[in-house]
Amino acid sequence: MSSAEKYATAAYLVVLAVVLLYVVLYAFKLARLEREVAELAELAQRRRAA
Amino acid sequence: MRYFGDVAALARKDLLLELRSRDTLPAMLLFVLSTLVVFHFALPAETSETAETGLLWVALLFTALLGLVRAFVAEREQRVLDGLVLAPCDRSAIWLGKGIGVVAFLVLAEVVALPAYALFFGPVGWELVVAVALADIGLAAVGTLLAAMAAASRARELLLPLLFLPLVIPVVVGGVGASVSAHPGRYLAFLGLYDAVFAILSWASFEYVVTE
Amino acid sequence: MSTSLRNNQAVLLAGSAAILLLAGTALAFYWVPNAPLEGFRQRIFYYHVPIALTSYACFGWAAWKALRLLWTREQRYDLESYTAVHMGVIFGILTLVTGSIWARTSWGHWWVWGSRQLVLFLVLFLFYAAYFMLRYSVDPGPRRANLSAVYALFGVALIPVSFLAIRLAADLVHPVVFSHDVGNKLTASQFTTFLVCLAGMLTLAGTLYRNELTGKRVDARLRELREALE
Amino acid sequence: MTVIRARGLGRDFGAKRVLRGLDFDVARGGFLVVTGPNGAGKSTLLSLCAGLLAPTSGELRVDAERAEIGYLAHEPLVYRELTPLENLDLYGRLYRIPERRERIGMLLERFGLWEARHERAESFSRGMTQRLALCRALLHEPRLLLLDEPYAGLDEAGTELLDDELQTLARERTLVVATHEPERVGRLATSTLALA
Repeated sequence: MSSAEKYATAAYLVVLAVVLLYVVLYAFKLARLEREVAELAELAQRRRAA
Repeated sequence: MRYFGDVAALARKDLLLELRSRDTLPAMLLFVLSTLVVFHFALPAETSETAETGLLWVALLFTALLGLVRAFVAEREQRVLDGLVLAPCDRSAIWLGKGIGVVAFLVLAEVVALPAYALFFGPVGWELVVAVALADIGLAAVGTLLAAMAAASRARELLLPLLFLPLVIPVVVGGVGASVSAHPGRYLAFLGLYDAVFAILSWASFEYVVTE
Repeated sequence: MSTSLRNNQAVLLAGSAAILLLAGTALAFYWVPNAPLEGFRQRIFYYHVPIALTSYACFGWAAWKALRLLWTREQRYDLESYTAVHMGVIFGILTLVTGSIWARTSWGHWWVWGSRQLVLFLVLFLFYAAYFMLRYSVDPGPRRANLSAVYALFGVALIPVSFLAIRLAADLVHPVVFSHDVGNKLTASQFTTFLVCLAGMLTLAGTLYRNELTGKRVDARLRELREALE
Repeated sequence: MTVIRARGLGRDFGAKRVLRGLDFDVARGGFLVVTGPNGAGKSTLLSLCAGLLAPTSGELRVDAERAEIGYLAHEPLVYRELTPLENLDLYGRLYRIPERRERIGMLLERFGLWEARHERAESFSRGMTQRLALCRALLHEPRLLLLDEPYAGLDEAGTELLDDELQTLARERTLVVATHEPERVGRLATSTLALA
């Protein structure tokens, strides 16, 4: 592959990498949200029980 | 014509405050002089005229910044800004009054800085003087609004330079261009355009910076 | 809008983004012939310029939402304007990265002050980075919304003014200007590939924008729920 | 005729909830006393009524122009480097007060600041600063008065003077007074709002 091709593919891969990084960061956020919802559900249970 | 009455009252108050406390103007004068001297030592012997002019503009930019960091200090200390905002006058009068004060301080600093530049470095052409005058308007218009923004935030002295510098890059381009280019007309016209665009935008949006 | 309708829309948007991007990349790599003078490296162009245009679109969208906020004082526009600026900065960084790769292949070094668009994105990056500094140093509330909105409006005014300034600066500092203006010399196949990639990037931005907005809204809702339960 | 109408009024500062779900009305000529411990949100409520803060929840309608509102906060809202004359002259111009000088002279006289009219406000004691702030708030004869801890820092004479002043104001103006000692203004109050 000529150097131009290497650079061209590098550009495309960088874009792909950033989008994937964004998706991964989003996965962490979803996990945090899920934990928070579980906490709140449990809080609601306790309130209804009391 | 009440609007300009309010602006006059506010601008006069700023000049009166400065006469009383005498802290912003002397600081700006000394700052611009010492910066020019520092630049003298910072520049290698045979620097081009463009470099020297560029450094003059950097000095003017940071002198303006020094004045702007102080712009709303008096209003913040005793929460006087709330008193001015509550008054029945148009809020943009506060911006215009303060802006006129800033321009006045800048001009006084330049009355010292330009002759000093002519002495230390190179000749000061009429294009440079016109460019500096036009730039003062742009710097004061945008700077006063950003100073009000910074006044409403926590890290004021840190935040204002971050907000100010990207926005005034075009002023530096216009200023340096007008000073060194063969045909300065284009650059002076560009500075005029910058002043018009950002003065109107600052005038129209100032209300939203000081109210909720 | 009922949530089910919103979900379908989100899926439709995400799906079309994926399809368009895949199509565009495939076209760029396999279909469009080598450009006569620039050869293979011209391929970067099919991502670099659409990403730049998408970044402009995001900043424009953020300014539009900011204007709506100042006009109607409805606080939900603050979140939308903020998310749009966030998208604009992400695509702005991508523009800088792909642009410097382009500069490396075309002119031999990673940063070239002659490339006007690259320099403009550097200025915009500095400007919008300060947007986040402004938001972090003011407590959440109507005041922060107003300040952010006014700043976002200044941003969209700065784009054309800076573009003009950089063009003027180019004559001053180094008269040789490296520009790859897109317009005229594109063949039909190149132009279609460019359009597909542009559509792909815009829908990708739309998808990420909606996801992030939904995430932020869920955050806000959870806070309210937590307050109600405590 | 109600001058102030609040329904479900609330205000948050970031995550901190200061006011939540307030419902109250203040009729024209009414005298509302707002009580509550420190940090209960008395000052926030007055800032909301003055229009300096926007509600983050609920609804607040204040039927008074900016020129008709007199606002006294914890801070005096005057320039420390300027003298009472200069401060009140500035506000007098902004509020477009006819016979500005006479009005300022009369107020300074009434609040015992005439002798200090040429001294800078930064040299004033806490009580004198409070009197100057009262002059500033009453300068334009506002229809609606929002007073946050008006008695703070006043000496014996000052307190008496403010009592008389509130006596006359309560007759034909609408007032909202936030205070720690409600008994001081108790007999003038038409309604009370206790913030938790």
